[in-house]
Amino acid sequence: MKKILNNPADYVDEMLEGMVVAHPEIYAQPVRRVIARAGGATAGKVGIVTGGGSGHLPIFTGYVGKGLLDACAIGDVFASPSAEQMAEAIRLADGGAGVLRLYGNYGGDVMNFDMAGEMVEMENDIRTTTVLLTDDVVSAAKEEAEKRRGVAGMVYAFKIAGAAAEAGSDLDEVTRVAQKAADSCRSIGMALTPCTIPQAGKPTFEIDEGEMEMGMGIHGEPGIWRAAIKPADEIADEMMTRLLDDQPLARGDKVSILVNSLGATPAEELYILFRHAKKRLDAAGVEIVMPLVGRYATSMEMTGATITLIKLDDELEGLLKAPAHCAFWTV
Amino acid sequence: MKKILNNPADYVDEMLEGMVVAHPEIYAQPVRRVIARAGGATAGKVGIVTGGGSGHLPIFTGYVGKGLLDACAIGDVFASPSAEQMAEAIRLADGGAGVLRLYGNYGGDVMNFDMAGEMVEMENDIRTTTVLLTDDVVSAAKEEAEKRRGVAGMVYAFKIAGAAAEAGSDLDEVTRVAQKAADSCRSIGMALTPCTIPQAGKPTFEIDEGEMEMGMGIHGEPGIWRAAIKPADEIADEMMTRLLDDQPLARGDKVSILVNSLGATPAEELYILFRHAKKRLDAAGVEIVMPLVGRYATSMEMTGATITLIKLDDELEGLLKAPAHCAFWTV
Amino acid sequence: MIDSKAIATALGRIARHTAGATDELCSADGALGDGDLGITVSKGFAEAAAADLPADVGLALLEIAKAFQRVSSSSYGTLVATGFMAAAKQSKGREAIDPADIPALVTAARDAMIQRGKGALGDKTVLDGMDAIARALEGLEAAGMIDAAIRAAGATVEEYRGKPNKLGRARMFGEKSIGLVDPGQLALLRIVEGLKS
Amino acid sequence: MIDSKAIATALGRIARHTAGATDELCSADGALGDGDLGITVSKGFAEAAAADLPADVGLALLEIAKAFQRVSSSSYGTLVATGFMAAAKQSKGREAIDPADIPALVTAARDAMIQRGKGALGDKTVLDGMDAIARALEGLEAAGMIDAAIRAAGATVEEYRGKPNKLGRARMFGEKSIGLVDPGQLALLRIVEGLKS
Ligand SMILES: Nc1ncnc2c1ncn2[C@@H]1O[C@H](COP(=O)(O)OP(=O)(O)O)[C@@H](O)[C@H]1O
Ligand SMILES: Nc1ncnc2c1ncn2[C@@H]1O[C@H](COP(=O)(O)OP(=O)(O)O)[C@@H](O)[C@H]1O
Ligand SMILES: [Mg+2]
Ligand SMILES: [Mg+2]
Ligand SMILES: [Mg+2]
Ligand SMILES: [Mg+2]
Repeated sequence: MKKILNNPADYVDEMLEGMVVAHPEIYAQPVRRVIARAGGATAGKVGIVTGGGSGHLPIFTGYVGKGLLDACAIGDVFASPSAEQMAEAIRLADGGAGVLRLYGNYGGDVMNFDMAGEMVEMENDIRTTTVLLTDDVVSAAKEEAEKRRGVAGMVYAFKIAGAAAEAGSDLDEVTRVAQKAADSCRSIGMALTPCTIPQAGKPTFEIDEGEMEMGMGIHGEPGIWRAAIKPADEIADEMMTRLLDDQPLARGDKVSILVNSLGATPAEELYILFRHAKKRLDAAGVEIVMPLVGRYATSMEMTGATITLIKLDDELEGLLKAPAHCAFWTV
Repeated sequence: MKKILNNPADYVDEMLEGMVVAHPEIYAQPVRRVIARAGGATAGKVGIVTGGGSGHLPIFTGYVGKGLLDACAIGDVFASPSAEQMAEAIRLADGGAGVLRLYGNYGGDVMNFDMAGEMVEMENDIRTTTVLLTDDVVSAAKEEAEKRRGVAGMVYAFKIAGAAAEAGSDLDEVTRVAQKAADSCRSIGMALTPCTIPQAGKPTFEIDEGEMEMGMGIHGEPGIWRAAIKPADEIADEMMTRLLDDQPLARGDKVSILVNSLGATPAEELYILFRHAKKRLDAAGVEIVMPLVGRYATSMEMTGATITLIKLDDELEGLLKAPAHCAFWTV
Repeated sequence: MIDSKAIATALGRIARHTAGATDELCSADGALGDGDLGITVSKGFAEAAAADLPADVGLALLEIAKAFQRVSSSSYGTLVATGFMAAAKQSKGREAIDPADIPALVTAARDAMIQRGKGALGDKTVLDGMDAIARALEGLEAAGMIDAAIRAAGATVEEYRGKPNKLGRARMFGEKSIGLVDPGQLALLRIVEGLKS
Repeated sequence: MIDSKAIATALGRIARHTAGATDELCSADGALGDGDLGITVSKGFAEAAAADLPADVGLALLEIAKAFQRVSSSSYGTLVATGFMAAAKQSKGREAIDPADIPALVTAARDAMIQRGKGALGDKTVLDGMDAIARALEGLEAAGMIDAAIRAAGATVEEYRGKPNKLGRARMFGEKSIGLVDPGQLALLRIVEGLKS
């Protein structure tokens, strides 16, 4: 296990402690495993909460910040936080205008967030809504798109919903644009090496030295095919083709594209992928707005990359470009 | 080789192409392997150039941007650019107020940059100065500190010199603060896994599954010891002790600290290191200003981390906090 | 009549029995998911067995639900908690319950779990086991209930082995899940076996 | 007299000979540095040998320096370019040079290389080989020069094998460099051997 840690059982808590003391002007941890804005909830503003397993920084906790999220419940590595922690996150995000639960479609997270919603509705009289990210195109067929997993598309949804909330929109309006952002996102991943969950101590999957897996999920969920590593342009081509098949784009359409590293894959290689992805969009007459290239949604030290496309109209574009700030991203 | 690339010989050029088309408002590549500001040199402003091998993004090219660098010559992975490319970078950075050459102390880079300086002085009548980063404390004893390698301390020097130049200081003044920043930086690294230079196709060094190497350089230069991986707090302790031995700090002193990933080590683990490093500084009564935790100077997919401390006075602190913007960092 | 003490005794038995099944359940879940199910189940029942149960059976069942929530937030933990919570609602205010009420409690738990997980019977999950147990207990004498439940849970495991998983993490394995036991159904079998152990 | 054509012929020989030494030099550099020296030297001389040399010996030597710069910016490439550049300055404006001038040209190259690399004699680098050759050629007849240079370069390699590297990447290896040949000194030996091949 090539990791820098103390007791594996303390991995998440020590990581959160370090994050909060490094950026006390952005993050606070009022309750164990719940990260909120340093200044508390903003009165009158719609709150946005997310949650999920640790090991994906900047996702999830990293995106708490101005123009982004208000609070986040965080579980063990790759494991859901508890319903009670989620309920705490909702309470901490509540500025009196209701709270949007915005997170990825994973069974455990959904059950716990539903339970948390019931808890705060009963106990605290907080109105909540839900938008689920289901952007991973290989995780279910188009006909069952609602069963898809949420991956890096979350970044766009956080940004866009966060901007709407910051601008003073009410809960229904924030929920509407969050859903619109979620509906406009499509993602696909590929992996070259696994990562190691500290408490498990062994890699999440095995893969040969010369092999890659197309379509693999961010926790090592099985993909579409596994074979010898292909050249970057072929990889980018297959990923773009699958994304564009799922959400066809027309000449003149506008998108933002996120070329994201799962952790170990360096920025150099993301730019090599981006270069070819852009050629595909250029050839299709599609305009790129505010491309993102970097580590926005990771799986610790996993090697691999994801590509996300979000189709933008003027409303989404404006919200995407609005100012935002957290320790990992400043717009 | 778990890398996403096409022909290994095209790695650097395709990476640069991708970077420039992703961020055309920041970067331009007027000459092959020379990255300059999209808008060209700023008339009347002192230019700052750097250069070195590829494979360290955001170092070097990534830091071209407002409040940072003006141009950068970039070589093959881990190899110096040519003197001619460096001379081009100097020409592109020149706004008529002279150019500072600010880069890491590596033999090949120094020889080529000296040659480049002679070239532009003769051919273009551009006045240049040099400040070398020598922040890696394990790369030579304190008595031979001028022989040390430059590593992540470059980030601070780029930021501080860039702010001085942006503020309108003249070449001597920019050179003075750059030298002051360089003199105030101390860094140390540790590595867990190597990386692979695309054209070599094999890892830069070998290391056992359970082993780490303390003090290793960013190209795999040998360190101080190699042994079983220690707990994060012990690693942080040894790194901090060596840094503080080299540059003792007194109660009331101010520093910035950069906890940097060499690539694969995730943000989670950087925060675990940061958490303990901060305890050391707290115990010593040293105040932390603008801590940086992330991937600021990498070796592609190498696993490991570096810690840099820069001692700040009011002048350096002000320059460090001044606004700056590139694709990888916004202050 | 079953009171809070009897429930505590039963929890102790289940905790011991599922502790012994930890590795088996983890590897079953490892083949189709993230391999944590054995931990979820054994930790959950250990925590529940250690809890101080109030005399009110409804509140006792609520306490069990909370114990599960505290130590595990993986799907199964949340589902088990949901099931106990539903049974708690039905038995609140009583110091003991009649064995004849048990089929109704199992049915209530099953329905709450269906709602919580947005699953369907036939998806090859713990729900199918719950449903089989609920149907098997209908009209039985108290004495035969445990054996009937074990038979029903065991039969479900075998019946679904040859079918594909359609819900949860295992869904992604599609046809590859045919021939493999659903870890949640197997866990349910080990839990009801615990009652007899 | 040595004219630009003779230089081109010599370059061709060196290029062929150093091409054959690529692996040897890379592994010598691999033991003490980054393992690129064989590539630097063979690519550099191949490029120089392919260049169209002007008749002016000074400009021809400048062309060689530029060829090296073009294809390699590793330390050795830059040092070789620096050496040729210094020799170029001394011979500019001449269509041929006298063998008797060669020791002075080698000395000029050595001095420029010392300045460029901020090194010192005795640091166990190519500089020591250059110095030994310069001293060995002093006062020799043209006919004996190549053999003398080979002997001097070879003796330097052996003399320094038992000493530690004090400059460049190899410096970091400190005492561990004792017993290993300096790759730059070895490369110089292969280069002068090329003249005879
Ligand atoms: N949505 C659901 N509804 C009902 N049962 C489910 C659901 N999701 C998972 N299960 C059951 O839970 C078992 C896996 O539990 P667990 O390991 O806790 O899940 P995970 O680790 O994926 O959150 C499955 O074998 C299945 O029987
Ligand atoms: N500063 C220097 N001055 C003189 N010779 C040097 C210097 N640095 C390196 N060398 C010589 O160059 C050789 C290594 O060349 P090369 O492989 O091109 O270096 P690198 O790859 O480290 O840039 C060394 O063996 C040594 O003989
Ligand atoms: Mg599981
Ligand atoms: Mg789980
Ligand atoms: Mg070398
Ligand atoms: Mg080199």
